[in-house]
Amino acid sequence: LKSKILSQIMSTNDRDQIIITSDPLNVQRALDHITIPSCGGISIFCGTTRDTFQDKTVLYLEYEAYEAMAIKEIVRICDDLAASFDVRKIYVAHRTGRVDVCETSIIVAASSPHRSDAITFVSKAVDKIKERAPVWKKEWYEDGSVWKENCKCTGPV
Amino acid sequence: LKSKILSQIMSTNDRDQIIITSDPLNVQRALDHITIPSCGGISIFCGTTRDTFQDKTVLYLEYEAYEAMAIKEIVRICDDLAASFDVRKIYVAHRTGRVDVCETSIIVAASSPHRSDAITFVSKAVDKIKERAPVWKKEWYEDGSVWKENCKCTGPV
Amino acid sequence: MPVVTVLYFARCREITGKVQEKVLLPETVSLDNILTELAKVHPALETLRGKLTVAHNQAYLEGSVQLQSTDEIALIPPVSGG
Amino acid sequence: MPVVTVLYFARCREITGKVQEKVLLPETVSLDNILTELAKVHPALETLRGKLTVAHNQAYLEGSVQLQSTDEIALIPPVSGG
Repeated sequence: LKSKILSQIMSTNDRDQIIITSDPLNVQRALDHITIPSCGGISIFCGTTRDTFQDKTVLYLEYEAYEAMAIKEIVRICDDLAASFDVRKIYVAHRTGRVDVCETSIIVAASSPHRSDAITFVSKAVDKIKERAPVWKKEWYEDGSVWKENCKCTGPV
Repeated sequence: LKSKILSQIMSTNDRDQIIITSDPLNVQRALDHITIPSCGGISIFCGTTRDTFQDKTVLYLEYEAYEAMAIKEIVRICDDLAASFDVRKIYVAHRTGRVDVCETSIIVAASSPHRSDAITFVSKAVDKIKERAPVWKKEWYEDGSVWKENCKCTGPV
Repeated sequence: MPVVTVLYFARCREITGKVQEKVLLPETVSLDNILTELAKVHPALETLRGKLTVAHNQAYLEGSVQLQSTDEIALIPPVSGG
Repeated sequence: MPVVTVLYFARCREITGKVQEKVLLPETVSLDNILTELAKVHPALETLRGKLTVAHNQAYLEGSVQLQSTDEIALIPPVSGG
């Protein structure tokens, strides 16, 4: 019998639920956490696997994470942004392992009393996570695979 | 036996699903419509009933709509914005009747190949719908109710 | 002069006590005269002067329009959807 | 000189064939010398020079740091999460 490795790491407090997991992601879980009486605006972003990259057919993506650091980095990003935007609840989930076409690799969601804070927070949080979280995506085609790079910048090392 | 009036009006095409309904709204229906292989970014906004307005306790909201015109106005808003943003699928649902605290009054969702279009489209669509859709919200407190106004501007008539 | 369907919503509905009715209106109406015409039937609508806009056949009215009896007019109080 | 846990991810993992190992490193490491030190163990890591960053105890390394044997170092190839 072949075993399947399931891994999950979570960081929670009153405000945040941040999870890195090999399980499929679920928007309802985000909604259950962020829907509260003091908030009138909820913003949710989902990143899903596309079936094409330029002209190549993508079969699926595979995500690898430095989980212990990724969770800390995402917490840092959320804390930084929450200092500038009045979000009362935050939910971030990132999937690891294989993510098929149309499946969700990341959910970033937040709620605020008035919509503008949640909307801007979520957009900036996605940008920052893609820039800084130690997570890597491998794109699989019929004829091979490629490690993707979010930023075409060189590293200091 | 007291009858409950259920009303629903919908506008659909390949790209859009736009609905005004007295039924509870459901984010999964938005996701089911907008998740497609060509799109990697999904943005969702939900407006929910808050339990306070300034210092008053809000018991619930009640929405009334000029349904035949509201659906057309929302279609117009989506068509206008879709000319500037590469969104491939659009879902808008607005609830009428009583919407209790934490329940959803509006869902605006869209998907695009890259995230920026969906995120900006949704944010602008919410702004435009709140500005133009012939829908009215009555806020109910313990001691009375008030018709709310999104824009403190005067009308031409 | 056409007899046109007029719809009332929110505060207008509360003031007039009606959701809709048929009203005899001038052949040409505009943002300038429509409230005056409807206030002839429902004087209390005057309390909303300066706060309303108008829809004709389910689109916001700008300027003036030639009415037909199959048309639909609606008074639009300040909206608060979304 | 401390023996420190070094973690390899993505392309680094494929190149070294390892997810982690203990490596004898200088007491002080910085962005300037860390790759040279690790390339002594895995010369093929040189092919990634100019593309990597470094984490020390699960935070991005800026400048230099005094290592202890309980520390964790990771080479960070260009990220692509989200």
